[in-house]
Amino acid sequence: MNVLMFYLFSGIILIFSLLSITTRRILRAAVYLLFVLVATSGLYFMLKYQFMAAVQLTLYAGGIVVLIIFSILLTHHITHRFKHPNLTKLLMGIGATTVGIGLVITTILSHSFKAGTAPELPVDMTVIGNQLLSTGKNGYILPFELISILLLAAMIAAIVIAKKENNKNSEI
Amino acid sequence: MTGYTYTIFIILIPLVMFLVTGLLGMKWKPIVSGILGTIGMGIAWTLSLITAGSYFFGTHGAEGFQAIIPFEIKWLQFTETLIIKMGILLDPISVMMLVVVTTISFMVHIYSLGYMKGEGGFARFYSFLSLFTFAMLGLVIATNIFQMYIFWELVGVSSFLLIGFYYQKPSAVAAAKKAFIVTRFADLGFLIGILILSFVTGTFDFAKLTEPGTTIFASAASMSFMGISAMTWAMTLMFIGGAGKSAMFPLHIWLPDAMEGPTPVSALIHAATMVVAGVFLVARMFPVIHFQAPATQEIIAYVGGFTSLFAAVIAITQYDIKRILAFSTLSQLGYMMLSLGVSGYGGEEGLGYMASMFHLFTHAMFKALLFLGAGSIIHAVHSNLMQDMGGLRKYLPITHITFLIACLAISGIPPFAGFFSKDEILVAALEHNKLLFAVEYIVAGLTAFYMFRLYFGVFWGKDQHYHHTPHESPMTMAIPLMFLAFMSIFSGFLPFHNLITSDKMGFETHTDLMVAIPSVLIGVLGIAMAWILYKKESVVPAKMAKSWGILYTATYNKFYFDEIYLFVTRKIIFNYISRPIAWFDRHIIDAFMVGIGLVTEKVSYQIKGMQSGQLQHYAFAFVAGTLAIALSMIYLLM
Amino acid sequence: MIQGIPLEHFLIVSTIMFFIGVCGFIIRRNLITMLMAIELILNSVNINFVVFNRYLYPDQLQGQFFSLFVVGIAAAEASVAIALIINIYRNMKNIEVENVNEMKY
Amino acid sequence: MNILTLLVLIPVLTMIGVLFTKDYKGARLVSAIGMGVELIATVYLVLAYLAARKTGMMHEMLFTSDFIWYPSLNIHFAFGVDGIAVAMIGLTSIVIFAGIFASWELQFLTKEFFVSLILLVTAVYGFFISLDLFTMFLFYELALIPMYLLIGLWGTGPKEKSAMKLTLMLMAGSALIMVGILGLYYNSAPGGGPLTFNIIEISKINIPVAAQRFFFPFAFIGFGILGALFPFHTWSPDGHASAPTAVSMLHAGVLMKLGGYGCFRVAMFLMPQAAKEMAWIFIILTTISVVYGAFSAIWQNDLKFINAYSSVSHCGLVIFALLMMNQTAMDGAILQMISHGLMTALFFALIGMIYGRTHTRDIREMGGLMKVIPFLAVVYMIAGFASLGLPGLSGFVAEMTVFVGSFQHQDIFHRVVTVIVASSIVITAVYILKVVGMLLLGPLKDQHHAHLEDAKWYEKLSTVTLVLAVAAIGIAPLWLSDTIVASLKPIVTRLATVIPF
Repeated sequence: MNVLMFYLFSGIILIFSLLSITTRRILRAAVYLLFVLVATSGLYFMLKYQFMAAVQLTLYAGGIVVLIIFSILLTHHITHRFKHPNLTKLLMGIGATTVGIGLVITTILSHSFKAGTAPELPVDMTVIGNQLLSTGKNGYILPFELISILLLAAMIAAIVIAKKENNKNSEI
Repeated sequence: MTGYTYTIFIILIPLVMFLVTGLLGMKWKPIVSGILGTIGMGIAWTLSLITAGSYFFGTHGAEGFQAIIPFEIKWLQFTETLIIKMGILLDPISVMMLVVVTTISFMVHIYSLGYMKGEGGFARFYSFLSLFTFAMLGLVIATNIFQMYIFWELVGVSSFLLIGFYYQKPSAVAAAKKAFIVTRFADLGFLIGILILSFVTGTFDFAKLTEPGTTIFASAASMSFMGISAMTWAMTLMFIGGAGKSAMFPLHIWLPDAMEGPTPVSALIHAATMVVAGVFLVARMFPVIHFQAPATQEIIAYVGGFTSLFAAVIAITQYDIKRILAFSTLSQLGYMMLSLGVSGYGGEEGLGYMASMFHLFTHAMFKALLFLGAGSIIHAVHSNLMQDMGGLRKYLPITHITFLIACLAISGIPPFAGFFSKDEILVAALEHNKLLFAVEYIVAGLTAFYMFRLYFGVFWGKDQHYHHTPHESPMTMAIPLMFLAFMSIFSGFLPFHNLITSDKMGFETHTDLMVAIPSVLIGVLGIAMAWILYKKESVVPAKMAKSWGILYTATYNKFYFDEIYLFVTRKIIFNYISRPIAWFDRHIIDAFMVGIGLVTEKVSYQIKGMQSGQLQHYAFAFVAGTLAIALSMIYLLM
Repeated sequence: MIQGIPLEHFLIVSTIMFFIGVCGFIIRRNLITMLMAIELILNSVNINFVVFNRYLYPDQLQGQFFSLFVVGIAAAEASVAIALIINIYRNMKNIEVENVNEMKY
Repeated sequence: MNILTLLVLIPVLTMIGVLFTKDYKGARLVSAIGMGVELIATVYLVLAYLAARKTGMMHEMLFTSDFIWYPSLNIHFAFGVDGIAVAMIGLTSIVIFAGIFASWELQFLTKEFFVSLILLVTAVYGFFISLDLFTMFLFYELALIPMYLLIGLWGTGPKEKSAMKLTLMLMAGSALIMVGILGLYYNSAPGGGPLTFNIIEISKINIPVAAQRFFFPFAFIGFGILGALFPFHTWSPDGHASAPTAVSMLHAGVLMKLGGYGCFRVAMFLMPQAAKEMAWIFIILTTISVVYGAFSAIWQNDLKFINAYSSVSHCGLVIFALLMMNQTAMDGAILQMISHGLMTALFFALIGMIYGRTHTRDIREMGGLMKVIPFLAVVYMIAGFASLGLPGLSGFVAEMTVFVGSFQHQDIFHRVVTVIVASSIVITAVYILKVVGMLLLGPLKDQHHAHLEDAKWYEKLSTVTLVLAVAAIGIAPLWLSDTIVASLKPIVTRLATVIPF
């Protein structure tokens, strides 16, 4: 069952990510991306990282994709179809992809990973909450706070960048 | 030995006069510089005469006249042994040259007071004259070959300055340049000769070089280059230096042009003193040349002989009176060189050496006289060309008489000075080389002919249309003429054979009638032909000229040597060496250097295009680069 | 840890996903789709973190936290990127990446 | 205070003083006073040096002092002079003194001009007194920067291009020098122990021969570029032609000597084996330099180009003589540096003055200037005579010492190149007389030149200073030659005693 589910999710991820970069309708691309993200969260569930999976669903699938769709709607007509990609770039992308996939996969396969033998740590909210806000060993208070500042900064930056300027030069 | 310390003043007085008149002369009235220079020269002349008197006629040992060095300082040290010194060397030839130089120079100083009167740059003229006299005196009393070279160069430059005295006249400037560059070229030979000689012997000193039985040449025997021994190279190269200064063929071309200078300068430099520097150099190095480089001595003899014939032939066809005298000087210098070339060493064998010095002395007197006389004529008629002259004996009596004396002296008519010295040369030539004797014999006749062609053409014939009646020169000009005429008559009786000999020992000479009578006869024959052809205005010379055709034209144009040299320098060196090099430098080497810069700029302009602004290109470059690094690290380096 | 699924399979999936993202970034003309490609890349990396954590070091949580932070940064990035895109759209009337080359050379 | 520190301090103080002046009159006055004081200090240095040698101080370097500057790399401010450095310092002081007066009338950004000029000269002093390779290199670089500004701002003609070319080529040279110096540094302790930049300490050990072979060409060509070594000389005609008078004087007179000085002090002295091995290559190059420069000069029409090519020829002779590696020839090389420095400075000063009057440097457009500006013309002739090696002026002494020295070699190769090089004196005579004949003699060519003013007092002061120096060396060369020879002894001994490869 688990095995089957893994291959199902994997198949969804691969197929829809491929579709998402090849489709000529932008809104479809966003939806395909959504499927990929959801399938990924499925993988997280299978790996028993429920919190991670939930974050993935809410933040990624719920937040970022919606943001992307909004911006698509702001900038495109629904019926807009892309032109075919530039041939040089296509060749470049496919070449780099093939070589890269080949290289990484051969490397992965030639390397023997040693599975950890330690007992699994239960990943419940208490553990995550404690670690996220602890200052001791395995504590992540500093990155946590930094991330919050970063998010604030990004928010302000996004507003500053995107807001209409008052001078004539930036009139649409 | 130290009794001659005062000789240093002979050198220093002209130097001081040069500095004083050169730096302050323009602030004074011109005549002050002239008088000052003349007085200084007079003192130097007196001192020279005193030196000569006490050197030649004072007491000296049984081993002949010894070289005396009354003064010497170290000037520059090259190596432990090679040291340039500045000093004074008194031996028979240098003392004789002291007398010659100061005498002629003094006479020219006096003469110029009249001749140069009213010319611009009077003070400059006198300061250059003093500079020249200083340099020439330094040359003759040099104690070592390098000191000689130093003054040799100074003489060259003062000659340049004096030839170019009328610096606003392009022909004078060109002549000055030519004189300097040709002699400079020859000096290069001199310099390399010195380098070889000093390397072989490890010394510059004449005393060591000319010492009889010296061993410093021991190492020379093993050295040779291109099959010719080192000493032959050295001496031949040095002779090239001497030939340049003495205007031997084929380096003679500057001397006729040098007549662009003021006439007193021609008399001083280009007749009596500087041009004999080459002869003096050969005489100075005579023992070395004779013993170490006999091949060079042969060359000297033949070059001398050829030059004398060559110049005499050209002299016949010229019309510029100063040029005739210049070619005559060449011819006489050829005599002197030839005489040294055929001379042996010691006693009677050294007759040629003695004769050469004797002729140098007498020639200085009568050639200076001829030039000063010519100056007097030019002063009177304001032209250099024979066509503009004629019948001048009525107007210029003193000049006429003195000129006649000089002509007789140079033609070798007894009892004038030239007869004795020329006779000795002919005897020396006869003893060693019949061919050269024959040449000199012919030249003696030619000399008489062209000198009297000049004499008759100028003083006889009919009057030309002069702008104003020619008048005799002032006393300042006449006195030197008379003095030199006196010397031209009587200097032949000086007992040179007792005083100036190759090994410093006197010997007895006797006039060889078998040589003397034919030589006088051919002289008289030459005079007679000139009398017939030029005494009266006649058409014969023109007809003769026409009948000789090309040969005459070639001779008149000095066998086109000027043109050949001009071709070589202008066309070949300037156009085909210098110009391509200049072009090469600008267009190849510099272009290459600039090219490096341009290529850098071009390449950077090109690769700038890679910064296309296309984000995806950058991304691809990033990914591809990462992959390439990863690949190379995994598969190549491991 | 999922019984019967070796670590390598996860890695292969994430690798392919990663390079699809790279490929998408290189070939797409539209800025927003490029942004999506970036999300794909980040996502594939997240999978790697999580999987390594689970398979190799099950007693720790670094991988998971790293993934969390990545998600957070991805959110920040997306918001700034979209702000930029909108600004570009305002100035250029489209969001073709090939037109955004003002700062070349 | 150490006299050497004073030598660098005086120009620095002068620079500061110039900064506080109000107008061009003040700037030039302060500069002149400063350089006058510098000249006096130099005279004092020369006297003190001679006196010290007389009392039997046999150290290689005198007046040494040493401050650590950057301990972790063992970089020092190490100062000291020997006879050669003293002679070069003397040259510098005379040239800059004359140079200040030659640019007396400059009124465009005068203050900045004098500051740059004096900065340049400070660097030159620093270079000559440094005993530490790094400090030496620092001063060398310091000298290049003001050069660019001086030519680019105050020059004439295509000044920016020339300045760029000159600076880039010299910078390329200094890149090579840096490689050479670092090579020396990292090989300065072959047996272990601390590395050093100090010239004297490096000279006491033998750098490994392989390292010498590798680094010698870098150091030698690097300095050679500044010394106008063929084929790296092409910056010289352009640079000199465009530079303002005082800069041409200083550049041709002193800066080009930095090259020659560096060639033997750094490259040859510290890497003797390699120097001996490779000398023949550079001898051929310099022989070409000498003859080629002279021939090129014949065909030029611009006065400054003629002089620049003549400098190529004469500086080629310097390096040629250095490579002969015997005492006499190297003595000649140093003499030639000084002699050429003085006379070329004189030339450029005169060219600047003539250009300032006629507004042309093309000899075809001038003629007969002797009548109009006799003082300048006579001095020009004296400079010309010095250049073509007239006895009594410095050129003769230097050239003869070089020729005699280089002829002391036994083998045919050295002899033949000596003869070829010696033949350049004839070519030199040709182009000098060509210029003198066209420019000064003959009838006045351009009637506009009929009422030119002859030299003013400051121009007279400038030229007479140089003429006196040229004549003093030419008339009494012995003391200078002896001083140089005494200081050359350790160098020559070291070159002579290296183990043959």
